[in-house]
Amino acid sequence: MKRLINQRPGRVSTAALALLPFVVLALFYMFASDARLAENPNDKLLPSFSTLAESFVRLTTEPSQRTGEILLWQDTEASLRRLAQGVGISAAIGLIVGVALGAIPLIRSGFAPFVAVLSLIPPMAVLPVLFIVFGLGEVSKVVLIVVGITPFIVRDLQQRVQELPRELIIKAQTLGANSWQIVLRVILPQVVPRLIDAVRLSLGTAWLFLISAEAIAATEGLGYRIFLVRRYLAMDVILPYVVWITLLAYLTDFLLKQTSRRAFPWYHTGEPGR
Amino acid sequence: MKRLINQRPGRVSTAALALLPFVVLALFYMFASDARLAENPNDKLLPSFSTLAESFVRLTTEPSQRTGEILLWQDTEASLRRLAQGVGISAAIGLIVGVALGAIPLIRSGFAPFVAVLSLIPPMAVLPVLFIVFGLGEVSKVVLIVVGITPFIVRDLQQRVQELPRELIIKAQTLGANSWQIVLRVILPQVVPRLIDAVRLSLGTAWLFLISAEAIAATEGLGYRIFLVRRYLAMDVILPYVVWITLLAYLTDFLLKQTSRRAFPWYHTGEPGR
Amino acid sequence: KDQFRIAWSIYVGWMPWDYAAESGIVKKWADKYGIEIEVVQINDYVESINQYTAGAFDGCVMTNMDALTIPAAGGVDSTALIIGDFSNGNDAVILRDKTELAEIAGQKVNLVELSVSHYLLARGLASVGLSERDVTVVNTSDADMVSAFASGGPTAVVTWNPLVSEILAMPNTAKVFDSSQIPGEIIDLMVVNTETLEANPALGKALVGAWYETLSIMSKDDEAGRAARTAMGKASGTDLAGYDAQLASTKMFFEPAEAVAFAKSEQLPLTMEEVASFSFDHGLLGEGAPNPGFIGVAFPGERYFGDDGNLKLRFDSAYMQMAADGAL
Amino acid sequence: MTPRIRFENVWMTYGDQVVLERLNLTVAPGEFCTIVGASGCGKTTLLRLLLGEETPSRGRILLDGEPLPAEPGPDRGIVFQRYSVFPHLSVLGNVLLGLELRASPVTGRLLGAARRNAQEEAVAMLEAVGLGQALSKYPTQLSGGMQQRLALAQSLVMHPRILLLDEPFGALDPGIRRDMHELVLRLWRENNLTVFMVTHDIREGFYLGTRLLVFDKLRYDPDEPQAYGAGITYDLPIGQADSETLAAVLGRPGAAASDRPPAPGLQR
Amino acid sequence: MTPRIRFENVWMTYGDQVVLERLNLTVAPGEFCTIVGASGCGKTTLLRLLLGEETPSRGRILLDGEPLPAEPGPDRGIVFQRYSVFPHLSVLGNVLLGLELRASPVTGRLLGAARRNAQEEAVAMLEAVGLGQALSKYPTQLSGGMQQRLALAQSLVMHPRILLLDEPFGALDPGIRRDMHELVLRLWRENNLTVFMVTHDIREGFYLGTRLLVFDKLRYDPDEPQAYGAGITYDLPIGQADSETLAAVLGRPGAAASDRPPAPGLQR
Ligand SMILES: Nc1ncnc2c1ncn2[C@@H]1O[C@H](COP(=O)(O)OP(=O)(O)OP(=O)(O)O)[C@@H](O)[C@H]1O
Ligand SMILES: Nc1ncnc2c1ncn2[C@@H]1O[C@H](COP(=O)(O)OP(=O)(O)OP(=O)(O)O)[C@@H](O)[C@H]1O
Ligand SMILES: [Mg+2]
Ligand SMILES: [Mg+2]
Repeated sequence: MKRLINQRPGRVSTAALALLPFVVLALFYMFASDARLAENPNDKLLPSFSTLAESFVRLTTEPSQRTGEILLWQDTEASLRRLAQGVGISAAIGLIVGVALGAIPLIRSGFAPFVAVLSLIPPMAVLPVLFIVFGLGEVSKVVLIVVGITPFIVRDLQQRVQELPRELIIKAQTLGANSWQIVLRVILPQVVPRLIDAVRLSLGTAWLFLISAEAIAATEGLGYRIFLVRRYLAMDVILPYVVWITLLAYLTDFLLKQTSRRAFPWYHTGEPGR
Repeated sequence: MKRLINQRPGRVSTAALALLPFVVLALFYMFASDARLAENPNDKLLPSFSTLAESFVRLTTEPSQRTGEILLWQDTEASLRRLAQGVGISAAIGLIVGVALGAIPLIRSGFAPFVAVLSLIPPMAVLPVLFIVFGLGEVSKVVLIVVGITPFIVRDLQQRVQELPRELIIKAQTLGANSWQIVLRVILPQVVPRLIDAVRLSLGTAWLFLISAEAIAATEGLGYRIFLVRRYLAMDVILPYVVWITLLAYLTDFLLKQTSRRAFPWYHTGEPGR
Repeated sequence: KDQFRIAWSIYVGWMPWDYAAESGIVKKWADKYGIEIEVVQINDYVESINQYTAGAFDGCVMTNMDALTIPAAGGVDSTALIIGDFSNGNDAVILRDKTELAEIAGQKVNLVELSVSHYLLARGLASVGLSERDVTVVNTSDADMVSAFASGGPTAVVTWNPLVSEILAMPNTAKVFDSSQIPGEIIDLMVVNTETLEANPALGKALVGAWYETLSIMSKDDEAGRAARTAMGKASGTDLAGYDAQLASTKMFFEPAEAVAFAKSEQLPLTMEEVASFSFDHGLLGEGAPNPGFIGVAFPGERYFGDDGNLKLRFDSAYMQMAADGAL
Repeated sequence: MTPRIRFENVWMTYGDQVVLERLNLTVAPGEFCTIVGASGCGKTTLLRLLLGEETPSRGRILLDGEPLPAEPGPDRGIVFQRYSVFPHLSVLGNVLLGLELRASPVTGRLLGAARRNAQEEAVAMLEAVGLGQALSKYPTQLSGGMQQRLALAQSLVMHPRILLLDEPFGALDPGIRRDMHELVLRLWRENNLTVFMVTHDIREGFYLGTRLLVFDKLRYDPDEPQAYGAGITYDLPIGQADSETLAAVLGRPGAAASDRPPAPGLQR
Repeated sequence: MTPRIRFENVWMTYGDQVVLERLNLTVAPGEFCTIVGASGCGKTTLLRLLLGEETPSRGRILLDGEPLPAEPGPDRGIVFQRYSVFPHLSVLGNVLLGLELRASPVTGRLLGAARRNAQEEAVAMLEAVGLGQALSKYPTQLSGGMQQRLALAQSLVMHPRILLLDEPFGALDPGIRRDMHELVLRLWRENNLTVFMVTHDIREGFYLGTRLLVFDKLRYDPDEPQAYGAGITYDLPIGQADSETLAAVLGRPGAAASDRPPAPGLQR
C-alpha cells in the first residue's frame, strides 16, 4: 500500500467522490424534512422536495403583479444589473487608484495609509451614513457594493503593481518611456488580468452587500424577494433562490476565469491544468 | 526633473502627505456639520466634534442601566469575545480541513468541489436555517462568523498546502516519513503562518458578519449598539463606535502580524522592511 | 417647489400607498394640484424615517412614537398629516407554552427594541403590575423574528402582523396581550415636513385626496375592492386572505371624519404623554432632554403637550377635514 | 554481485509524449553515475523513476534484485537544486528530522536521552559537511552553498543506499561549487554510496563520476518532436574517456532543446 | 577623445554598509568591459549607478564628459538575468515598444505607415538576433536563450550608446550560452557599442571583453565586514592576460561571500 499522501483516485472514482457529499446532503435534507413534516404537516421550515419543485415552477412561470414579468427573471435581472454596475465601478476605481498608488511613490505616500484605514471600516456600521449621503435609490445599492469591495480591490492591485519586477520598470525607462507611458503600456496591461483575479475574489462579498442593500431599499431583486418572504418563513421560495444565487455566483466566476484565459493567454501559462 | 515614477518624498514629507487626507476629511466633516447645525441646531446627522467628544466621554465613563457596567467596554468585550470565538473556530476548521484537502488527494477529490460550492452560498440568505439549527443565543452569532469566513480560510489554506514545493514532500518521504508524519512535521508547521495571513485577510469579513449577527438578535455588542441607537439616529454614538471598531480592527491586524513575525521568523525573512 | 418624495414601508396600514402609487391615483391627485409626487418603497422602516429626518424625503409613514423620537427629537418640525389607522390587535405579546401575561416574568423577550413593540410590552407589563426589570429584552430584527421563534429558542416575543399570525400558527403559542387592549395608542401616520407643508399646501391636499380615494376603493367588498386588497396582499408577500386577516386587527379610518374625530379626541394628548414618558425613560428624546415634555406636541384646537416653545410634532386635522368636507 | 539498480527495457511516456525509451542500465553498488543531456530530455524523469515517484510506462526497475518500491523511501536520498531543506526547521532540526521520524512514528518527535543521542549523530553529520557552527540558524539565513550542504547532511544521516542529486550545484558560484565537489566525493567514499547525479556541466560530470551517462534522443522526427524519447547515447566509464570520445560527445548535435539543437556542451 | 564613461572617486554606501569605495575608472567608446567578483561585492550596484537608478554617495560619474543623468534613459540599454522582457507583449511587440514610445509620447502607440516602418525596423533587428520566426509568440513560450536574445534586440533597436548586461547568460545552458556569446560579439561590433557585462564565469569574461575588471574588497575588517567596500583589484586589458596574471586572479582569496571566502573562480 502506498502512503495515503501518494494515493490518487482514478477518473471515475474522482467523479463519484466529488458527488458523494452532495448526495449525502440531499439525503440528509430529505430525512430532516420528512421528520419535521410528519410532526407538523404545515411546517414551513424544511419543505419537501416536491413543494420546492412546485414553488420553483411557480417562480419561473408566474408573472409579477407589478410589472407582468416573470418574478425570478425580473429579480435576477435587477440584481445582476446592480451587481455588474457595482463591481464594474469598483473595478474601475480599483484599477485607477490601485495603479496610481502602486506606481507613483508620491501618491502612495499620500494616500496608502488613508486607504488602509478606510478599508478597515466595516461598511455595515456606516450603513446609515451611506444611505444619508447616497439616498435610497438605485444608486445606494450600487454604492453599497462599491463601498464594500473597492478598498480590497484597490489594496490588492496596489500590491500587484508593486510586485511587478522592478526590472521591467527600469527596462521601460531605458526604452525612453515617460511615467505616463510606463503606466499605460507597461503597468496597466499587466495588471488587468490581476484585476480580474481580484474581482473574482471579491464577488462573494459583493453578493453579500447586494443582498443587504436590497433588503433595505428595493422593490425587486433576489435579495429583496428573500427579505420579503422571510417574514413568512417561506422557505419554499428562499431555498430555490439560494440555490439560484449560488449557481449565478458560480457562473459569474467561471465566466470571468474563462475571459481572463482567453484575453490574457500570456498570464495563464504555467498554471496547473487541473 | 526626474520622472514622476522615480520621485520619492523624504521622511518628513511622507508623514505630512500621509496626514493630509485625514485632515482634509476632518475639515470637510466640520464644515458639513456646521452647515447643518446652523440650519437645525437639533440636527442629529452630523454632530459637532464637541458633541462627539462629550458623547465619547459619556460612553466610556457612564455605567449602563441594565448591568451597571460601562457601555463601551461591555459592548467591546461582548463583540471581541464573539469575534475571537468565531475566528478561532474558523481558523481551527480551516487548518484541519484545509490541510486535509491540500495534502490528501483522496479527500481533495471528495470534498474540494463541495467546499467550493459551499463557499459560494451567501450566508445572509440562509440565516433562517442557521437560526433553526443553532438557536438565537450566543452560538448563532459565533456560527454566523464561522459560516461566513471558514470557506475562504479552508480554500486559501488548501491552496497554500498545494503550493508547498513538491520537493519538500518527496524529501520528507526519503527521510522515511509516513503520511501522518508529513502532515504533522512538514505541512502543519509551514502552514500555520499562512493561516495567520488568511485570518488577517478574513477579519474584515468577520467584523461584517459579527455586526450583522448582532443586529439580528443581541443584548449587547458593538453592532447591537449601533443598530439600536440607529433607531433614533444617534450619530453621536454611531460615529465614535465606528471609529472605535476601526481602531480595534487595526489593532487586531497589527497584533496578528507581530505575533506571526515573532513566532515564525523563518517565514518573514525576505519581506520588505517598510 | 413642485416635486416631492414620500417614503413608505411594508405594513398592513401603509399598503394603500403602494396601490395608490401603482394604480395612478397619486399621479392623478398630484396632477390636479400641479405637482409631482414620487412614492418610494423602503424595506427598512427605520431607515426610511432616518432618511426623512435627514431631509431626503418630504413625507414618510411612521408610528406616533417614532414620529416623536426620531424626526421631532432630531429637531425636524413634522406634521402628522394623515392618521391612517391605529393598531387594534395587530401588535401582540406572544408566549410559548404559557397563557397568562403575568407568566412572562423572568423570561427573555425578543422584540425590536425601542419600537412600538417595546412600548406595547411596557404597557402590558404595567397592566399586570410588572415592570421592564422583571424581563430581559433581547433586540431582534423583525425580518428574522419568525425564523428566530421557529428555532425553538425564544419563549416570548412582542411583534406585529403579519409576524404575529405566522408565529401564532406554530404549535403551543398563545397571544397574551395585544394592542386592542390599549386601543388608539399605537397610531400609524403619514408625516410630512411642517415647513414644506406650510409652503406647499398642495402637497397636503394631493396626499390626503389620494389616500382617501384609495381607502374608499379598498374598503368596499366589490370586485375593485377585492382586486385592490389582493394587490396589496401580494405586494406584502401574502394573498387576499392573509391581508384581510391583518386588516381585521387594524382599525383603519376609512372615513376622513373618523380620523378627524380621533385627532380631536381627548385621548390623543394623553396617549402622546404616555408615549413621551416611555421614550424619555429609554433615552429616546436625546441626552439633552430634561423631561418628557421637552419636545412639544400640538393637537387640533390649540391644545399642546409639553414645551410649547419647542413644538416639533403637530397633529393637524385640517387637510383630513377638507377631505371629510369634500373640499379637495 | 546483484546490481544495485537495474533498468530493464524501461519506457516512460506522459500522454502522447515519449520521454524515455528502451532504457537498459545496470549499476553496481558504489558507482558514481553522472548524467548529462539537453534540457528537457528526461534526466529528472529518470531520477523520479528511481525515487519511485513515477512508475515506468513499460519495463521494470530492480533495486538489489527486487522490484523498486513504488514510492520514495529512506533507502534513496535526494538533493534537489532548490527546495531541498525545510525552511521552518533550524539547521539542526533539518538533520534531526529524519532520525525523529524513524524513531517515533506517531509524534515524529524525540525526547530525553533518545533525543540527545540523535542530536549527537546529527551534529556529527553537520560537522562533517562543515556546518557545525550554524546549528541554530534557519535555512533562509544560509547561503546557497550552505543550504546544499545541509540538504546533503539531511539525506546522509539516514544512511541511504542510493543518493540522487538533481543539479545540486547548478545555482552555486564556481568557487563554492568546487568545495562542494570535494565534499561530495568524500561523502561518497566514506558512506559507500551509489550516486546518480544530474548536471548541466559536462566537466563536472567527468570530474566527479566513475561513469558518465549522456542522454539524447535516439531518433528524431521533425514533424512530431514528441514521438520519440531519449535514451543513453553514451555510457562512458571514466578514465576511458580520451579526447576523441570527448570531442564526439561534445560535437554531437542533440535534438531536444526548444531553442535550437544544443549539444550538452562544455562551458567554454 | 572624451571618454564614454568616467568614474571620479565614486563611493556607494547603503546606510552603514560601504558597497563600493574609491572607484576611479575611465572607459573609452567601443570598449567591452567584463566585470567579475564575488557574490554581493557590488557588481550590480555598479550597473545601477551607470543606469542612473542610484546616485553615488560621493564622487561623480561622467557620460561623454557630462554628468550622468540621474535616471535611466534610452542612451543606456540593459539586459538583466531575468525579467528583461515584457510578458504581456509578443516578441514583435516587445521590440516595437521602444520605437512606439519614442514616437508617440501620449498614447505610446503607432498607427498606419509609421507603424509599418517601425515594424520593419523591429523585424530586421529580430532577424539579426535569430528570432525572425517567432514574431507573434509570447515570452513565456520562448526558451531562456530566446528570451535573452529578445531582450538584446529590444535594447539594441533603440541604438543605445552603452549596453549594460547583468549576468545575461547566467541561467542558460552551456550550449545556448556559446551561441549567445557569438551574437553579443557581433552586435557589439556592428552597433559600435560600449558594453559593461557582469558575469560569474571568469572565462566568459576573458573571452568576450576587451577589458576585464575584477572587483573585490580592498581592505577587510573581520569584526566589521560591512565597514569597507569593494573596488577594482585588477583591470586587465585582454591580450595582456598571461597565464601568470590569470593564476593570480584565480588564486586570490576574496573576502565578501557569506559561505567562505570564495575567489571569483573558474568553473572547473
Ligand atoms: N508530470 C509531467 N507531465 C507531463 N509531462 C512531463 C511531466 N514531467 C515531465 N514532463 C515532460 O518530460 C520531459 C522531460 O522532463 P525532465 O524534467 O525529466 O527533463 P530534464 O532533462 O530534467 O530537463 P532539465 O535539464 O531542464 O531539468 C519534458 O519535456 C517535460 O515537459
Ligand atoms: N537597495 C539596497 N539597500 C541596501 N543594501 C543593498 C541594496 N542593494 C544592494 N545592497 C547591498 O549591496 C551589496 C552589493 O549588492 P550587489 O547586488 O551589487 O552585488 P552583486 O555583486 O551584484 O552580487 P551578485 O553576484 O549576487 O549579483 C550587497 O551586500 C547588498 O546586500
Ligand atoms: Mg531536470
Ligand atoms: Mg548582481
